Amino acid sequence: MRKQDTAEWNSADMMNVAAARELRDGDVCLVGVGPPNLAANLARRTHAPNCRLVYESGAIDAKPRRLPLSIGDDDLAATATAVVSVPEMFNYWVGAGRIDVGFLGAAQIDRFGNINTTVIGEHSDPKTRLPGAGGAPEIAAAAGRVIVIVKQSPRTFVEQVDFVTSVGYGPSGRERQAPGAGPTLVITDHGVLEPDPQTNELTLTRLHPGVTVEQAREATGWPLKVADSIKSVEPPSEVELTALHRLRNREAVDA
Amino acid sequence: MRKQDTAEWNSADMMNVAAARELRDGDVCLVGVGPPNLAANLARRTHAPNCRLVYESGAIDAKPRRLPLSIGDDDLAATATAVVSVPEMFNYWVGAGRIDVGFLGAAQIDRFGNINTTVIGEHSDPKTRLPGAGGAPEIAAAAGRVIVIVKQSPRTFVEQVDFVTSVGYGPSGRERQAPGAGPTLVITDHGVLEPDPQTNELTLTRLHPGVTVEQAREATGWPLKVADSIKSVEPPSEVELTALHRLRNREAVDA
Amino acid sequence: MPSPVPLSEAIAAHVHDGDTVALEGFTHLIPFAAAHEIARQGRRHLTLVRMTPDLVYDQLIGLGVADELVFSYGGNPGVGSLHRLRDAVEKHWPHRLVVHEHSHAGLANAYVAGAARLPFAVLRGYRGTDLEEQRDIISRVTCPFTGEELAAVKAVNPDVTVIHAQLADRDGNVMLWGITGVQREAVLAAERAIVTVEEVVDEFPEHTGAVILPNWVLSAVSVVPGGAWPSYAAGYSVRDNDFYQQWDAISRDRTAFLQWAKDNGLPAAQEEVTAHA
Amino acid sequence: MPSPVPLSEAIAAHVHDGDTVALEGFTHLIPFAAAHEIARQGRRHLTLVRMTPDLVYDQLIGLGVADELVFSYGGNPGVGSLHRLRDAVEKHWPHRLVVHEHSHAGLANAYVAGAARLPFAVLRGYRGTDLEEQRDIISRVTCPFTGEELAAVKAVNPDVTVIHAQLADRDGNVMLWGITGVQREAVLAAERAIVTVEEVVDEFPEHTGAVILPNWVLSAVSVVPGGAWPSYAAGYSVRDNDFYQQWDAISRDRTAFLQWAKDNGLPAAQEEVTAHA
Repeated sequence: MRKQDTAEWNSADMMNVAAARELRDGDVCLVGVGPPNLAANLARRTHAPNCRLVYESGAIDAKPRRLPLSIGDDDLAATATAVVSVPEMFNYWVGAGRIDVGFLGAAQIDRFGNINTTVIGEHSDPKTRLPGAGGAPEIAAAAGRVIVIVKQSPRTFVEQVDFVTSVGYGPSGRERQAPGAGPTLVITDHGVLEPDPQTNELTLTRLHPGVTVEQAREATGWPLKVADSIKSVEPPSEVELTALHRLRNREAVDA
Repeated sequence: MRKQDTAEWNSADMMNVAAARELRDGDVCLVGVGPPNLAANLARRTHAPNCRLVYESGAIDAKPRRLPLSIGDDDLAATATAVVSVPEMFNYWVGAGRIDVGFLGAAQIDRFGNINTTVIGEHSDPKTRLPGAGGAPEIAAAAGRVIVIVKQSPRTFVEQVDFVTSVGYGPSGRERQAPGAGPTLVITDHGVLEPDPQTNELTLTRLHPGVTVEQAREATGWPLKVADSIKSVEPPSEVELTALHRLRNREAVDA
Repeated sequence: MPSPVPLSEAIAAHVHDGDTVALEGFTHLIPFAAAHEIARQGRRHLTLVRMTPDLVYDQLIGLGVADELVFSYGGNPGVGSLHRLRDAVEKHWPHRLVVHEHSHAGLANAYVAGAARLPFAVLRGYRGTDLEEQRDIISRVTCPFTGEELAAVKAVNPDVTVIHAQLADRDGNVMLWGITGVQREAVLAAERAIVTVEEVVDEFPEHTGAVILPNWVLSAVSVVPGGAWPSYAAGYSVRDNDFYQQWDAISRDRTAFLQWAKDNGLPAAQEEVTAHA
Repeated sequence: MPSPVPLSEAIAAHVHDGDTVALEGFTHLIPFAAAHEIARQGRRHLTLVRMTPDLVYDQLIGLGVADELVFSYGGNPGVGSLHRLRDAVEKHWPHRLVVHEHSHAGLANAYVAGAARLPFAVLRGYRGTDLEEQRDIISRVTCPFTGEELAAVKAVNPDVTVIHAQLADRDGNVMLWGITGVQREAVLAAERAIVTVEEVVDEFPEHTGAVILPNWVLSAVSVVPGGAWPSYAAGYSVRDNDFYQQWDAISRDRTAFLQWAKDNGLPAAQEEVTAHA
């Protein structure tokens, strides 16, 4: 248990709650497996009931009654306004720029928001074979804004990613050539990083309760840039925690 | 009434019957409006009950109970095995080469089977504006074999078409670059023309009953090549005529 | 998000002079009522896009609404010519109509590219045809893997697409079925989309082959029962084949056409001009 | 034209050593039973294509069926790694596995191109990623109208595609619904297609979003109720999430995996070799 953890919530809860808060009511949100799935469904059950969930399996406006265990759950198709084929999802919806917010995870991320989910080591002979790209490269390119959810550690926040699976702002922060705004937020178990408006370097702008700048620096594999006036993130509210725990327990709610 | 017309049938009937006979049971046949529609449905009601009718409106394996008046009739969708979108029809079915037989009409055709359905005169300032391409260019390119149904006259059978809407064998008969075999048969109210195996020049190989080679030559705007041993087409049978008249009267049959 | 609005409001808000407008529906679900409302409001200088201009564009062209036409098959299906289209192209009545023409495969893929917000689409087709001379909309690309040369069409992205559908639900999502043509792509390719529907229901029924469009890709939904007449809406009406026949006579003659326009309250650009100029 | 045949016959007739084989189904309708039959018949040197290898390819890879893998996301959804896939790539057990990897958008479009018998597809994607270094399958093309540079993917055309569907009718036409993924494209891109179905019915029900494949694009239909387990068939079964969890432990360990294979009558290439080589 980390320093900032309490009896009521831990750093993973804080990370999910912080991510959920970034969704606005009415946002069209592309949801992947894992933390994004939790965050998006949490938003829908708290402050953003009209947040529109799109799953790359083809479900548009899915209204899952329970937290789906995979992006291909029957509940998604059964509750969606429409279900389209996977090619249509990527061509007409993701690629066409109809997604307001895309969530991504990362095995490695660098200071310019470039993400690796492919391999540690050489691609042809990797030390660790990771799952690969999935929908990430095109979400990273085309979503209006991208929120990365990832635990902060020197192994994950690296000087240089072993493989660029999804482009943030490019090798030096200036190479991004894509319709979307890129990774506008990186939400970790320590706080929130945002690209510097001039250089696109990820900058620590908010800290979760109980976390220090020093801890965040230690969890980062490069000299971490810190905002002049760093903000504190509000701890999870009772309402948020209740909804989160119900989701995790896969309790059903009326859609 | 032409010379070969009888009380029982006329040259248009003969043309439709001759076209229908070319369909084999099991053929996947792309059907357009007009004579092709009549011929394909005639085949289905006579010798080729398992001929598979595909309409460019998206209906696959349509089994119309009455002769459809347009390629978008409800009866086509209601009786089809599947209805797909128009882009899918052209990309996955026509373009992909899944059509065995395509029927085409023509406002002008030249000796190498190149077809004009676009304009008489200049494209930018035409004397006569014709309907245009529709599905024809891709059917002409991709169907396994193409059957052209067109009444023969010097205005239609021309030395050079004003506009190439659909390619047969190209300007000199040797330029065809397409997956399908091209216009393997041109069925007219006079007889049947087939491309010469060496030169691809359309050659009169069969005459309808009562028509002479001389009449066919007179109805052709170029010196018509005639096969050494020209065959006679069998007149429409009682069964064929009955089915044809029922189709024209839009009588329903059990699909 | 669209709760139903009167058609006149939808057209006034979203269709402007000079717009590129696509009214789609392949024989089935042709949005005639919306087209007439566009004419009634006196829109001019439109670029009209449609695979099969059909009677709906023959009428708009005759009324002088369009300056340009993008299409792939301009006949009266099963009947013959579109006489107003021909008169505009051949005799420039009521004024000159510039045409950009595709094959069905070409225009369908131009919408596909538009829906994906890609600048072009690749297809097998056009090779050796004179349609390729329209190099601003039809070109070629080479496969980077095999070296094969293929046709390319420029994307179509209408300012506004209008379609007719069977149903909307209470949230303004829309459902159509039967022959669904290129409507999904035409709506998704457009900047704005207007849908007229037969009726509003609490819940959509099951229909194999149905297309559902979520409310957030639509600008307006209007309830217009019979809005596809003389075309049809599967489950609601049948095609008025007699009108398609009658149109041949009406449209063949400028005076008869202008009388038809007047009888239907549709202002014609040339109504003050001598009919047989 | 396919009247139902036993699955063993369908696999024996249509899946050969060295073939490129796609088993598709996106979480839903994964053709596990067909995969096991392929393994049971001892097929070797396959190139396996699938967007999400999932447990179905983890099993085949562990059994030594595949030499190459074309994929876009190789995880156990919601659980973690595919350990047999990792072991093959990282430690070459039971032998080296060559991977060709796409994004979802890339592989979906590779199937789209394959279904259209085009040599490549264009998409927005890949720009600036290291995936582009696989130049034999990912390249770029320039729009002939705008000059914009876009990604291109080489078409995928499997020798055989296998899917699981809910229904066949008496004529051997096939219907699937729910999440239909990329199955339509995977079937149409293939030289041959095999479908396992839950049951045969006289007439298809109405299902919005259903895909229907006519019998003449299929090589064989086999009736295999539960053929998607531990994945699911909407309307017939639910996903066995417990098995997906359990697989993590089974697959993590070579001995446990080989025991699982033995228990299920699936011959493993390495069963005679020391498990912890």
